[in-house]
Amino acid sequence: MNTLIAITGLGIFCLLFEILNLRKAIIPFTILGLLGVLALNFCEFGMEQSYYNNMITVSKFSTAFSSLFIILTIFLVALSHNFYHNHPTKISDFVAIKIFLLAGAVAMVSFGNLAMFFLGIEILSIALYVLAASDRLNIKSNEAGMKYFLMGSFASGIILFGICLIYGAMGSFDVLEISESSLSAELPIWFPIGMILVIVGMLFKVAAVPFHFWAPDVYEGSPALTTALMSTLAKVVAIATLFKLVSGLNLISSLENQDLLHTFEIIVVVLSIASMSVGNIMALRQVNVKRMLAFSGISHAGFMLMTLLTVSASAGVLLYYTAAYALAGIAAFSVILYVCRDHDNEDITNFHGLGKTNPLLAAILTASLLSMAGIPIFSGFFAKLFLFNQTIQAGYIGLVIVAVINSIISVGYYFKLILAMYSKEPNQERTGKPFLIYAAAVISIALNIALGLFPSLVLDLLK
Amino acid sequence: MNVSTILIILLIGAFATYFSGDKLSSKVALLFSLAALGCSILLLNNYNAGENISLITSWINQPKISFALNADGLAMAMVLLTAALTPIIIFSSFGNEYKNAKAFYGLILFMAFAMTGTFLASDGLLYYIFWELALVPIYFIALIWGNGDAEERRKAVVKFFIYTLAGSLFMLTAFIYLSQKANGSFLIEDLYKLNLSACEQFWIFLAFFLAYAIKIPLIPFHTWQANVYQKAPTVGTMLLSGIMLKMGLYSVIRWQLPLAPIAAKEYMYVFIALGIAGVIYGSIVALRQNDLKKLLAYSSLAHVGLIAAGSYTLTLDGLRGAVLQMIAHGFVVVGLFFAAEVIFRRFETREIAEMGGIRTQSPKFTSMFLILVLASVALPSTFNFVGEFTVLYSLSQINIWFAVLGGTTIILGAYYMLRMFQHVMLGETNSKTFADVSLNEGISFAVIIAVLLFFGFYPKPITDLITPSLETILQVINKN
Amino acid sequence: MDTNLALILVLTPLLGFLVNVFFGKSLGKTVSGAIGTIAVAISFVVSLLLFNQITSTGKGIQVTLFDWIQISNLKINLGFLLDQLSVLWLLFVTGIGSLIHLYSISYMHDDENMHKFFAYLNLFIFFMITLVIGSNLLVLFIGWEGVGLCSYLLIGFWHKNQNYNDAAKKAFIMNRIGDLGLLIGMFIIGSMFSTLDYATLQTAVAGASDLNSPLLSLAALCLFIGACGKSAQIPLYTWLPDAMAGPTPVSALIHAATMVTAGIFMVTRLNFVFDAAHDVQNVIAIIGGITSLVAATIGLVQTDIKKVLAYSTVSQLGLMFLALGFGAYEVAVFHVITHAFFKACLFLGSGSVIHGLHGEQDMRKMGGLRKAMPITFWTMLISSLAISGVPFFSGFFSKDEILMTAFHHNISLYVVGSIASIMTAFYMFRLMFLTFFKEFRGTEEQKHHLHESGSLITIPLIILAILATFGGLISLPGNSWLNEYLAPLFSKAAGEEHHLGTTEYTLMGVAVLGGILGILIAYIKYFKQDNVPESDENITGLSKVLYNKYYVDEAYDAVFVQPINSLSKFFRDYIETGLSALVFGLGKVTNEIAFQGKKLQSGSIGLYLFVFVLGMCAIISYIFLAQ
Amino acid sequence: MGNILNQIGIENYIFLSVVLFCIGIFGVLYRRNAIIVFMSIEIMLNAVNLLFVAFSTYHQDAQGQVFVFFSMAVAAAEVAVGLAILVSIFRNLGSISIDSLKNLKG
Repeated sequence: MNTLIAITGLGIFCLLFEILNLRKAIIPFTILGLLGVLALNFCEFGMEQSYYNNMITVSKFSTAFSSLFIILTIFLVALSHNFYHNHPTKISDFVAIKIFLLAGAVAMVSFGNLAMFFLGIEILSIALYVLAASDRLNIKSNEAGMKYFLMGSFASGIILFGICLIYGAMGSFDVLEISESSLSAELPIWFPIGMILVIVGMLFKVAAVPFHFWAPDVYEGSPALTTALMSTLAKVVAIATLFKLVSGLNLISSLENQDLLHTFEIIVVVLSIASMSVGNIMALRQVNVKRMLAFSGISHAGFMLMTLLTVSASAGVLLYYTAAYALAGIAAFSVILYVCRDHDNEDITNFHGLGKTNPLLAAILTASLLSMAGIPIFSGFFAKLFLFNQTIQAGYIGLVIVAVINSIISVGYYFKLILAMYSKEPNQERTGKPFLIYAAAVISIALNIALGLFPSLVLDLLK
Repeated sequence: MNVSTILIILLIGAFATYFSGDKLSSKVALLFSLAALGCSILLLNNYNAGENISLITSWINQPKISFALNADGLAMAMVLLTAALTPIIIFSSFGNEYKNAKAFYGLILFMAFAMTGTFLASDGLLYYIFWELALVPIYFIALIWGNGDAEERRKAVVKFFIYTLAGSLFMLTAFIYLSQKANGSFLIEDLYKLNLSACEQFWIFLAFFLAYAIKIPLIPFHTWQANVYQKAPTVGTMLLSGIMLKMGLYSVIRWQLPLAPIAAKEYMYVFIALGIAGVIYGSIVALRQNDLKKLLAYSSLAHVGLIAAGSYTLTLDGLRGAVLQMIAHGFVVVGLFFAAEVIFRRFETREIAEMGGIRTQSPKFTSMFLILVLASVALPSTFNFVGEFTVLYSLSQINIWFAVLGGTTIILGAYYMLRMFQHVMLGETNSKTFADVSLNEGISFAVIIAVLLFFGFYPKPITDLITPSLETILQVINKN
Repeated sequence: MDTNLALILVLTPLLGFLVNVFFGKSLGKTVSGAIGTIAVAISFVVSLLLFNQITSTGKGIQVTLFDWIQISNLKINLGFLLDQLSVLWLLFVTGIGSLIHLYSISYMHDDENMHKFFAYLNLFIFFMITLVIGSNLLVLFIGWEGVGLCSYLLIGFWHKNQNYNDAAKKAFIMNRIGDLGLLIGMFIIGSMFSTLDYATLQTAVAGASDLNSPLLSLAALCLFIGACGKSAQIPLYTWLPDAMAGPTPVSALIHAATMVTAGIFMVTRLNFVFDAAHDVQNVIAIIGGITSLVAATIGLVQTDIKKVLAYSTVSQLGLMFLALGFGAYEVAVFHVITHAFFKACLFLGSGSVIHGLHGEQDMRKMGGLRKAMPITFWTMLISSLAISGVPFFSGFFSKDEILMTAFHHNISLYVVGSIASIMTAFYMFRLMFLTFFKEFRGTEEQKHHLHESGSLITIPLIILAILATFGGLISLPGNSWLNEYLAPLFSKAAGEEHHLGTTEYTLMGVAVLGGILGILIAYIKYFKQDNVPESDENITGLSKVLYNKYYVDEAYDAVFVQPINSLSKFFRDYIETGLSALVFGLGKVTNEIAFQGKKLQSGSIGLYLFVFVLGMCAIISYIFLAQ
Repeated sequence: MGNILNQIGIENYIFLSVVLFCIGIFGVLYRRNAIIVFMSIEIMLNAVNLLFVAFSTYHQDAQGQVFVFFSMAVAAAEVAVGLAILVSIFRNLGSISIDSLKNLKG
């Protein structure tokens, strides 16, 4: 709770700083502030309580994920220094928006009431619409914003309708009440429909097939930093929220009562297989790195969806997977930001010979890609491992085999980038070593590897 | 002091090499690899003295993954092979100039680290991690420092990586499944204890087989081999053929057979036949290769076919012969590829057609090369003969025809190797001048040859080292 | 003591080899030659000592050095067995060996790589000794392949000529075919009796309940295939004539006197195995007979002096196997020894001739050398008489024994053998007449340089000629020292002593007459009518077939070599590419799917939303259907 | 209040709003003018709001109606952002047809 308030306060401070002409101080201050918030959040860890007659409930789950979000936001804010250096007047707005977005994110994982949940989503989405379209003179950015906005609000409509049906069935928005009464037999048919609608809405946010079409276009069109935010923070938030929904409303057991569980599982399996396959295969032929990462994000969404099959056990796994994925993503995007800062596109050709010009960055990008591909000691590997382990335990060996085949395919396009960096001749010289970008890249990849070396740290948090 | 010391030395060595800069890196790398060698010899003494040199510390609680390094005789033998070959390989590269040498040598040491880990790991997952780790450095070595047309190379290397990764991911799935059965533990002894149904074992066996058949490689999974061997820098080829390929064979003995004994017994004939088919196929394809490195690649395809056949016999002789042959082949193949490199340094070509008439100009090199050739065709009194004889004998115990067909290797092998030797070394004096081996090159050759001849007459130390652990593995295989 | 003796025996040649390899160049030709010769001479002396010891004690010496290869059910150690047979072999291997070394000092003096030559020769002696004195089959196998290697090195000694290299390669590979047979034989024996050690094996075989078991016969057959490879019997004989590409001393030492007799040695060594497999013995006899005849017929028309000798060697070896086939091992051994004497002498003589003519080997360009090189002439004449079986020369006794044995067992093979020996007599004297009589047919300046070779060449010739003359004494029909000496080796009473009855004398007579007949024909054809073989192109009819060795090489090439090569090409060009295309194909397919998929991602919001709604409806309807 | 629901069953309200919602959806699917698409989305939201009110009456509890206010506010905010984006698109493209937004694809 305090976290949420603190974050919001921080956002307002950012705006104030602009007014007080402390533009220089904004980013350092925000980072410090966020670190403070992080500390605060850590203090809240482990204490289960709810605020505002259960509008917000703080739980291990929520705090753990909130800390992840905050860390990601720190990186993103750090990166925005160089990203917005040529329109300084807007920097406070952008940072502030990011902070508010974080607030929305935190609200989404710590909601105790569907109203809070809805508000969270909307805060996040609206902030994202703005960021996506933020480069207003660039037609691509406009298009991305528009697409995202239209489809996003459409999805929110669906979610809203779902919430409404749930409310209709349960007569309450309170998660606890709903979950209790959802166990009772003979529920009106529109309760499952409502749930499905909400889940579909969330699947849209996660960008799972077949609700994924927006992702590549929006990722490509939006400014690189926004893409970074979407593909790391936004995706993680969405999947976490989806997970919390399914577990919090203990959907599984209620579906069991109406013997719909099997149906639900089939749906999840199909969706996750579809997501990872489509994501990976489509990524093979992409030349734009952001677009490629969008598809890879879709496939990762497919992987993450597997956790919904073992909701009771796999919160930790999901946390680990998301952390691994997001950290790798941050590292990758910081390199992309550096490489493509004075290009209008993010094509692979920009990366030619990076291994010669900037060995460190090339190594970092390689590492993050290897992590996404799931090569050992990078946490990506362990994430996949634990995920598969869970899923095989639940007896979905076929699904795991499909996942394995997918990870093989994924190597194909991750390595396209690595090849470009190491086996092509540099086509430009890259000057300057912006400290913040390097720092962000190094720290994030270091965290990623640390996670790989000591997985228990994160994995056992939510036991 | 336990086996982890070797790993630590190698890992530190890798970084030290990288940070020592391009000038020094090669020396530093050599230094550390020699340190690792010394350390492993020390450990061997401790092991023979009966000390416990293995190490188990819990790493991840849930699923239960522990950092377990267990050095029994077999593992020690393979570790020694790695530790002995690495300095030779590094030293053999001294004649060449590599751009960005620090990374190059760093990667070599790192690969040695990963491979040593693979041999030592006694926890399924740890083993898998090392197994995958070994893949990454060789990928970059082949990609960046390789030779030939860049586009071709890219294709070959990526194919190699994806292909091998594909195999090993199925192995990973198998491991996870096994650990489920062993309620969450990946420790090898827990996995050994499992009693799986024949059907389960069949699938497990298949998953492992895919991983190993691609890595070793057995036909028809070998298509990556020749290209990569040809495209990779010779050092990389040596690492691949000398050590990495042994990882697969070692794993067959250590993991595949004991974990799925019923399946192994059930389908023994199929896999022996596959191995022997590899022998014949490899030898025949090797006959008409114009590229020296490709020819050697196919010859090693033939040899590993025989080794694999030997280990699938599930007899003590078969396993023992296989291990002996693995070690012998490791040395001889490194020597042969080095010979190819020596020629390349002088003639800038690997086309056999452009060679010939070298003997008159370089007696020393000729005799060394000839000895290596003879060793690789398993002339008695070379180490390879001991291995090959044992393997063939074990095959004959299964079915005499296996021995006959497998034995064709001594005819076909002689055919293509001597044919190669004739066209590379003999004939009218070559127009291009060929300087005889330099001191460095000579040393590398001398070491290899010394090893081959010594163990050719006195393999007892190695046999005594490996036999007990092989017997325990056989007990696991025959436990039910 | 014995161990040390054995080690000296084995290691001195090895030492000589090493010295010559590492320092030969710097030592200079004569010295390195001397070193090589002395090394072998020492072994010879040691062998004499051992011989002496054996004859006195009458029992073999077993020396075990250390474990070599461990296999679950049989333990193979590196050990030596010095008994009657091996010491006998040692005597003539090292003896003739040292003579030929001596000879080579002069013969190879013009060659720049003389030190290498001696190094190889010493290495050969080393391996040959190992082969002979090995105490089990695997040690024998070391020597077995080792001598093969040395013959490879020495045939291809003049390595600038690729034809020579081809010959060397051919020799090695054909030997290897035999070696595979030998290996398989070892495997079978090993798994049957779980030992490869001669002594234990003998007792095991003796103790074995069912002899003549098919498995044992199979083993024997495989071993015999090995012998075929080494001793140039049909079908693996074609390498020997080609092996004449090597320097003449090599042909004398390796391809006439010693290495090629390894097969006979091995069969004799394992006589108990072959005795237990009668059908195989018949096979051996038949193969031997046929080989002797075929080789002899080819020998009739060859014009290269060394080729003639080569084919005569093959045919003589055939005779020996004939004897082996009848279980008359001591007879075979006897012929091995005498043959070693006169054939070595003949080769060295031919070498001296070639030396005198500066490398000319075609008999059509010789003649009339009698006056120019008398010693060579006389020594070669003696040896030719010996090989033709003219009475009281060594060859007479040994060949006669073989034919007698054949007569007692199988008349038809006896006939074959006799015809072969008649032909032998013919072509040997054809050689003599063409080379030494009439007047010289070579170029003028060759004629100008004609001279007798130096003493280093002639002395060995003389010694060998003497041996060729009196070598027969060691086993006179009736009372044979050799049979006595070898008796302990053989299970059965040393060769059923056929006391000289009338049949024996008639047989001798027939043999002698045959020999004389052959000589006479040669005399008439090449001395009286002094006609010279035509030059290659206008050879016709049967003689053309013979001259081209029945086209066996061509046949082998067409049946084995070509198919394998084309198969290899096929594999390389189609299977390999096909397989890799298969792997790449998977990637291509996925890429193609991706390419199609990109079309779906059309960028139109309408479509996106439509799919969105579609998916939603699908899920909901699925739920309903499920209910 | 309750008696209204007795006269007209809750189902009818649900049907009505579902119909409205679907109208909204189809509007989004088939209209190409961005403004109209916005309006269709608004219709969807309002359909939901209607249903909220109906349910809150049905359950005799105010939360539903409170929620309506939330959703209205949110919708307003959304539309504000949307229109802003639309404006900049119109500046750059001179068209507000969503068919003109097809540069990002593949």
